[in-house]
Amino acid sequence: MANVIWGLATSHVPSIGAAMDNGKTEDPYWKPLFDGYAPARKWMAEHPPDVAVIVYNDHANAIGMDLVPTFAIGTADSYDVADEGWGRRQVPPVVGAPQLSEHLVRELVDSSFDIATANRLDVDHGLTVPLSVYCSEPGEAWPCTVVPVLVNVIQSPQPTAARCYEFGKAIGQAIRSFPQDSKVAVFGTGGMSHQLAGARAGLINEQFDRWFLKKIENDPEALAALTREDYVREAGTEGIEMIMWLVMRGAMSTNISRVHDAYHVPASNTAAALALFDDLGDRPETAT
Amino acid sequence: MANVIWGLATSHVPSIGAAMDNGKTEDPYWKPLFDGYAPARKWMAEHPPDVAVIVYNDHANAIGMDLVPTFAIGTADSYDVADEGWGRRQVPPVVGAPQLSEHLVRELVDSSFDIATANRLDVDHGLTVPLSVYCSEPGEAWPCTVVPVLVNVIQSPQPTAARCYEFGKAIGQAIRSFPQDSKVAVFGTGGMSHQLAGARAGLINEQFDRWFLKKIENDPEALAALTREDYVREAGTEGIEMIMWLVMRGAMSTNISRVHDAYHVPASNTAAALALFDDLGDRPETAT
Amino acid sequence: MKGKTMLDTDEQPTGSQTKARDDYLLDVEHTRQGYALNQMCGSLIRAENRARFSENEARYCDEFGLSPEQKQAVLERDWTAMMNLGGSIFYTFKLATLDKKSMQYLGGVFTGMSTEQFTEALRSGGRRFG
Amino acid sequence: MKGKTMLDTDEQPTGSQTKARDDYLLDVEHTRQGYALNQMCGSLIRAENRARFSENEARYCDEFGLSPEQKQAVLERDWTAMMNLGGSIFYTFKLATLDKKSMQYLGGVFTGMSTEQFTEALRSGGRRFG
Ligand SMILES: [Fe+3]
Ligand SMILES: [Fe+3]
Repeated sequence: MANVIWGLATSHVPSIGAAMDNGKTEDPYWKPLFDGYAPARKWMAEHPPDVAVIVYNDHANAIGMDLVPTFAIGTADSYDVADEGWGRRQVPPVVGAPQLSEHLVRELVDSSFDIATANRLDVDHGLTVPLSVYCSEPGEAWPCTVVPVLVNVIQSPQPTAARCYEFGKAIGQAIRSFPQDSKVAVFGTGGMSHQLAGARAGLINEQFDRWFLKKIENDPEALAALTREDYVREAGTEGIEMIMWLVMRGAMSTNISRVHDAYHVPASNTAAALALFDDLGDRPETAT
Repeated sequence: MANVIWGLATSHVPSIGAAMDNGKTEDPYWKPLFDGYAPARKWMAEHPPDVAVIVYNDHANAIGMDLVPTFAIGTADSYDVADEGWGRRQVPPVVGAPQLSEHLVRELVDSSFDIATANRLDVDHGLTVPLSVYCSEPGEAWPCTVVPVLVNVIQSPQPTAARCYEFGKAIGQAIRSFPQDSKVAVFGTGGMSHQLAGARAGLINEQFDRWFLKKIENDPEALAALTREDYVREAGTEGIEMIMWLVMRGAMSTNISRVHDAYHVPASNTAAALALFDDLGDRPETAT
Repeated sequence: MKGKTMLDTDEQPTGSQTKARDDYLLDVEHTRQGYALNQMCGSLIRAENRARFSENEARYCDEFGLSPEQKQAVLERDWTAMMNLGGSIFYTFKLATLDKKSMQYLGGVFTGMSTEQFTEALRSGGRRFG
Repeated sequence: MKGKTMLDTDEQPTGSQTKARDDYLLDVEHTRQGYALNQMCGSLIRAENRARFSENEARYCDEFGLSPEQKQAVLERDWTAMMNLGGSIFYTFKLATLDKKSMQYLGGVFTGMSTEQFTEALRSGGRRFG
């Protein structure tokens, strides 16, 4: 049976990818951020998953305005890296895990989640930057296959935080019922507080971010109880993408432990963070 | 406040539209079908809605295979008539009801329906044939505005019949909470039994169809309890689109009365039916 | 007449009549396998694409990345093979329409009947199973 | 320095600094109003479209059916007007990228700061509200 082995919450800011792609991780601007990643990266490298389920949003690159799904799951054999208007990131193409995708689609539809299937999908920075956060030097190929899970965080009404958390729980259950022996990592991406447009552009709310970083571990219900208006007010019009962390958290068991976290301002116009959790769910240690 | 005034279940076979468009409704092949429509049409003409919420599926005309949503709602000002590969039907363009669309989207997302928004949509025979069943001679313009509601019935897993019924209930609730004074008709389209491909092509199951036609009025729960395998086995691989009738039925109140129905085999490769229900929900007569 | 007889006796179609599977369910795996084939067929709703397809069918198939088997099925109009290779009837029907073939014609192909037999089977109440 | 000062005093931006609304929520109505504008901007992820846009911006806008106000906002690079006319920052940023403008530049435009002031505001911990 498949198993969620860890969950990673991470910002997916394009410039974090660009800093890695252009060898700037030792620059004074970027060094503190990447230094913060180091312990998490070391631990993840020691616990490699077979598949990564990456919860993210597209940014006007693969999903246009014609048809905007609330939740979508990629079901393809492979996913090209999107050209977002400034050339493709020079990273390997993303290899899919279509059997797990299909299993998730069937289980989730049968659990009353009205998901769209993305049978063709170019993946943008929302997915590839988190992959780089996990593995900075993939060489010819990423070290795991991927199931992309897309959440609409751009067009209002976004799904509620509560629905995202429920969606995550259903994903976790579906993963654990997948008959293949697979180690699965779940990525919740985006955030933290930021706002790109309007008079409040440049908004950062460290207090809210640190509270969120704390609560995501053992009180996700408190985060699921916030309205979309709460998220926009506190975390900014784009900070609402933190609801995607709740999908990751929902997919994990109740028995998790924090491996590492890091918080840094700024990455471009964004508060960037990382939080890594070990899933102890079905291991002997749970019987304490 | 808005109000569901009636619900129409009807097949949406392209050739039914073609028969009307080409003046063949008096031909021996088609006459029995259109004769069966007559009493319903007369009643509907006497009870014109302001808006029609039309539950249907696209047939490879506006929704491709790249992104297949389970449920989608059209939110545009207007919808062009699709060219399905044999020229556009010579019927008026469909005028949207974007304020009702937006209200439905918000209410449904907040009720944990993960709908996609279709901000641009060419509507195919699945929507225009039912409009013609309601109004055979629209002249320059259809007599009502339209909210298209799309259901994936083509790619498996389709939403369960139970989820469709729940979706309908949520749509009905959302319509009744719309602050404008609007008379709304709800169309459930597709069916009845038919199968286009495979060794069972040409399948018709009149016994199942007549049972379904009876149950849809006062025992929709029995229909909602069937699995997608039940639908495919009994009604054929394409007959499963009858689950869209349950969306219509869910949107109506528990207090409905049958105005008329008709059943005819064949319309092309399909068992064609119509069932019209008056919604007595919030009228004085309900207090009997 | 043969179709009519079968209906009268309520017989299931046999392997001798058709190579088609009983049912084709377009599940997610089927969608993935049939992706190129269905995209190609779906593109034929545009007149300019129909013209380009008709000009050189093989080249058009190659543009859409059809597998050799899918391409052969298209070129030979092997409708059952298309279904076996991931085709969806709503997509392959666009190709049939270009050929001026009806859904009744396809029904005949899938069931081992002539178009007339198949049409008559429907007019006689459709084919019953189970 | 102005941006820094504002941060230190925790002041809200005032009308004198910017014409932008506090927040732009891309709701369904906004999507409908901004549809042509956003589709046009979104198309610029393709190199051939960028070339065609640069050749004749007005004509390219007309091809996408922009309203006169949207077209004027694009031609004048009035980033706040684009937002007021239904723009989504993820789409209009494609146009900014073509102009080699950064998100920090846009942040400055929306808040009445120079790019340097805005960037410095972020480096100093970001702008605080409420
Ligand atoms: Fe993002
Ligand atoms: Fe249909």
